Amino acid sequence: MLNLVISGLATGSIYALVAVGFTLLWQTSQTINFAQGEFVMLPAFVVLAAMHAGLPFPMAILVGLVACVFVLGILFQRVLVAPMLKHGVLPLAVATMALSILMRESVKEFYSAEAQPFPSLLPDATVDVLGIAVSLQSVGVLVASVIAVTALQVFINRTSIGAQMQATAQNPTVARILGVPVERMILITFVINAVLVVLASLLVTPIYLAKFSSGEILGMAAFIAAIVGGFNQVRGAIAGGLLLGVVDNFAAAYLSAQYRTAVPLFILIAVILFRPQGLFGRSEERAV
Amino acid sequence: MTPRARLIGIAAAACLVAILLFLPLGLNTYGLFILSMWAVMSIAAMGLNLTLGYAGQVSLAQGAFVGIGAYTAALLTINGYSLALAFAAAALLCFAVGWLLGYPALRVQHHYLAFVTLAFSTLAYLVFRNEEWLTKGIYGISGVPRPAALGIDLAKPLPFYYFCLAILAVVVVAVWWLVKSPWGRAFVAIRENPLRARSLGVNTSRYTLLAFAIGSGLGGIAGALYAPLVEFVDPSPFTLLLSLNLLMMVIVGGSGYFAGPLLGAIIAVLLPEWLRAIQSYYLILYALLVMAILMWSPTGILGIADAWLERRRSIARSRALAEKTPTLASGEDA
Amino acid sequence: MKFPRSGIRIAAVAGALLLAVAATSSHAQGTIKLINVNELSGAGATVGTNFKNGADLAVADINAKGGILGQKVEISHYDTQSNAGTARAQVQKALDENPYAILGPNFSGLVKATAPLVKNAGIAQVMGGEAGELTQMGMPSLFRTSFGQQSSMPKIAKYIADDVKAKSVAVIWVNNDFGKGGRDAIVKDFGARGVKVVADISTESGQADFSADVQKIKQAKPDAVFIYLNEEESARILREIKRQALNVPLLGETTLLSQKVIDLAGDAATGVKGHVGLTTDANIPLVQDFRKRFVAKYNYVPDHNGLKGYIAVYMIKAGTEKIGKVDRKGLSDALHGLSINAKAEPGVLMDVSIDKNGDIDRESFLGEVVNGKQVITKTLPKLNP
Amino acid sequence: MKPVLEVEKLTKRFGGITAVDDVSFSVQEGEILGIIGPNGCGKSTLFNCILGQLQPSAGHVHVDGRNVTGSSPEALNALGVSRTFQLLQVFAQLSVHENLILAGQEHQGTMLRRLIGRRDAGLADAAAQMVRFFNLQHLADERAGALSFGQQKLLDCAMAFMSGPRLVLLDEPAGGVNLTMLKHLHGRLRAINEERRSTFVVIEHNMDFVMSLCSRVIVLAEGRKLAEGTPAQIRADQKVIAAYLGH
Repeated sequence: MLNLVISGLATGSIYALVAVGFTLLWQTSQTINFAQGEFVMLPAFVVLAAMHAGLPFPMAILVGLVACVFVLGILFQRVLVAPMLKHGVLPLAVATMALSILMRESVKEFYSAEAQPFPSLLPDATVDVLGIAVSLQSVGVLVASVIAVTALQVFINRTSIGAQMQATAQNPTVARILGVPVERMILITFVINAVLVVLASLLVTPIYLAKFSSGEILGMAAFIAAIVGGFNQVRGAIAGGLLLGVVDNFAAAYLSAQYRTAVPLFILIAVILFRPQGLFGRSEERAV
Repeated sequence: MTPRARLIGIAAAACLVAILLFLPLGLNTYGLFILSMWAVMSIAAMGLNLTLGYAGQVSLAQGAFVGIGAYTAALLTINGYSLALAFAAAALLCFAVGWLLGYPALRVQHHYLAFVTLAFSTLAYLVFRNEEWLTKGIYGISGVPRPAALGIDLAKPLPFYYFCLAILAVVVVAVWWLVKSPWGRAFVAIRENPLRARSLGVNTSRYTLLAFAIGSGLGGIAGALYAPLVEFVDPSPFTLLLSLNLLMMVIVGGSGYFAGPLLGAIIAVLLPEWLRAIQSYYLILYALLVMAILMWSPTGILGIADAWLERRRSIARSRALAEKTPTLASGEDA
Repeated sequence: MKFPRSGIRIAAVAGALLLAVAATSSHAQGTIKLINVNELSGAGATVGTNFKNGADLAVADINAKGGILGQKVEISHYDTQSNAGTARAQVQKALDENPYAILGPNFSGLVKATAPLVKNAGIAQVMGGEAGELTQMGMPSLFRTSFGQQSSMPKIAKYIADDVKAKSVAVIWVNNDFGKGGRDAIVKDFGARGVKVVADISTESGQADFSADVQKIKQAKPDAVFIYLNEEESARILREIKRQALNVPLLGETTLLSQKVIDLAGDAATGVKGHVGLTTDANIPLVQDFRKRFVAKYNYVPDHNGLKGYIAVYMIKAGTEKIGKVDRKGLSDALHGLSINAKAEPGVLMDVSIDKNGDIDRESFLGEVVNGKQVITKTLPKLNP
Repeated sequence: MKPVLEVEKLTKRFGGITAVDDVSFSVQEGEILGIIGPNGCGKSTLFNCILGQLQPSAGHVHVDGRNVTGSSPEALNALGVSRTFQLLQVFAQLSVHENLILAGQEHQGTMLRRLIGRRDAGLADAAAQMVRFFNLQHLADERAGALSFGQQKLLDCAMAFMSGPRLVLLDEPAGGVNLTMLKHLHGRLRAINEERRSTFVVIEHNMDFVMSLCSRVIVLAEGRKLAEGTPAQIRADQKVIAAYLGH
């Protein structure tokens, strides 16, 4: 029971990390990133490639971080998102679908179709939590996610850049009038998203292995978590991610395993019907 | 439309029909299969275009409706019922499910419909896979027959291709009729400005549900055609991926343009065949191409043609306006 | 001149149609042409890519030694995208090119969807599917490269009942045609042997978190656990079982004991036992030699699907040499009832005989994971020696 | 004779703010009633409450003696209540002609008839007439979005009349329209009023427009009815002058 909760929280905190990035992109630039799962898949392969080239693990991580912030943050925003933003949500969403195919297939073709083991930052040991053996990695994932998300919250709520980002999210037009460099704020959001996915990648890949197709499931889970929690709220995405991780475990343990993936979807539908702003979100404030 | 312009339009349509009719004579079995598949996907995409392009409702469940249609048709024909009945049942069932699924669209803002349909899509897949008593589960239903229609044996690829083409033609005419009817006008009104539509007496709830249900019904028809075409129905083609692919077809072809889905289906079904020449890199190239098209013209390929025409027109119009504007209604005011 | 919008649009559709179709025309053939239609993208990409690489290696080997009956072999690969509709289209396309034989697919569902087409064309289809029913469909054109689940599952069920002496067992399987087929076969065999299935757990392909599933196994308190998952998932559940300190015999079939799983699972794989149909870990010089050359060429260790692809080509070679001429319609007949001796045809790696249904029979192994390596503990004889 | 529109003690509160406060008035058949008032006096809120786009907090609205308080916009339209919009709300992607047919089609036949019946719902002639009436005939086949602001305003008005309404509520029809166009609009509204005995309620800023068009005028200030009377009476009313000047 408790075991299910803890491992659910560990999985859920990964969903949360990815969902937070997802939410940030939606808030500041109305981008529905269907490639978010692939964004988590890619950094692991960059790190692996760097190690393959002979770099030690910490150096490889650094290379991965820099490369991914550049490609998944700056390049993604500048090349794909910025030019398409003014044409509405849908064409951009479809373009990110194409991007997800591109990333998956490229990794498969140019790296490997096989799953790859990935070195862990933490030793493969278990610790005792309330009499239950919990793997150090799960705890590590949970702790790292909590730290990252807390740091993000502090950044958003306590710094002037954070305040400007919030202004951009709430009303870009007014923000621009008030002198907020909206374009730069959007870019910063994308960079933050890139950092988050790199972190998620480093945390999740040692447990789940690196594979070109692994982004699909993770991306979908994060997507659902973001909606359940409230599409326009960072803390909603966190709660949604954690909830989803736990619910998924309980569904598998106590309901039908064949329909375990259906449970989050039922929650999703119920939330949309009865609380469309999300469990923890505020209602949409955009004018008709 | 001037008579001359109308003539060009008719000529172009005649060319298209001629190509579709006579092209297959020189094709091998595979070419026929691919063209038939194109017809199937075109029907499904036209349904989605009705929902999305005309009525402005984002659906990510079109693939699931194709699946429901395929299973309905497979189960009926394999138990000896006629293909005509299978088509009717598939269309009606999908219409009804679409109608029910459309209710959330009335309750919530429009991108939430996308999320509800996304969830439905995955749920439908799970039902296909898990309810073995009905769908034969993961093993799928093999040996779906290609029954005779109107006394013509459809078992061979060429007759079946013409059958697909005939169904596509019926759908094209029906959809054309629909979008040019007051219903189609009401769909567009809901997409453009629901508030104003309501003030003109347009029952937006009813029309929204109808648009969604009819679009879904067309998905069902596509599925009913898919089953005898492939002669095998299993859950794996009807994942969310198919819905996303259909969405891609509609958007890339040009959402809200009548011919958009036909073109989009070419890109999605036929183009990858062409790209196979470059072997395993074809999906990479395909993805790049889709992105390039959307970046160049977010309104899809037909949007490119339209923008070009619009430029020509606005030049012509301003010229014409300058000549014949009467005193009163010119009103080029503030 | 004023162009009507609709005219332009329709013309665009017509033009694109012509362009796309013009590109699908086939080209002529000269040598022995094999076409592998397999899962190169989508859910089966790993499986299909292994098969493809194995087949490519075999073709290269054969051509280096002068081909089949002096003719060069040429192989092309078409992608099913792990999707039945596409698979059918690709097989259709392959058949239009009049190949000598079809290789693949590997997913049983796709084999089922495509086999009638190949049967109608009257040529042989050497595939990688393992579902039991495939060879019961009355398809004289269809040949396996590995045991069907109807042959392998009784072996592992017997082992669990007689050697492990388990009275109750938990079965955990991946919910796709591979996993479901194996699950159905073994549950039937357990029933026949009086072994009680106390937990019957379906998992998703690509599933990452197995804590709930292991929890369920724990609650069921089985004497043994039978694990039938793909490689990554096998590795993940082994780790989870170790983490939750579940101490019961863990048994599997081929995949669970593969080196890939052992590498991915680390010491969590230690002690895993099971039946191994086809493995690059078998201590047979020919297999080891194959593995070495495969790794040299593709830079990774193949799984059994790599072996299947390799052997498939050699089965075709052996069948053709039996007829003594390149006869595409005659190949199926030649393969039925053919026994291929590895001494005479090293490419099949192990002695193999093909029965009238297209099922194959050869030696197989019982193995155990010891110190990060698969160790063969017993060689099981052919079913019908 | 029963009034066409009767508004009874209508009140609308948003949180602590009362936007419309206990407003009552009625409109007789064939009348043109003007509603004026300074910005933020509650005119638009009043309109939206009458038209079912907002739920009134208290009070009633009757059309032809029938209680329609809180009815949906489409239900009101079915009863013969039509409206125009302050901001441009024509269907930009449809042609002028199509906009007009759309505006009338829901009053023609059943749902089924609208699907399988005539594509123009039998309104092609009526639309052509309307186009001529508002002098838009040279633009009939243009996309509405390509029209100038003033032309779109005209189209908006024309659409309101396509269903042959008993009552038309016009929301600032003169706003942002140039003088020539204004005269034209004024004349057309007058003509329709006389020909069809249509009843109008007009919200407007433009005093001259209201005073010359309307037979009766209501002045709102801070959500309340400040004065009511003929244009001449209103012009002379000290309270009104104070309200406008004091603002």
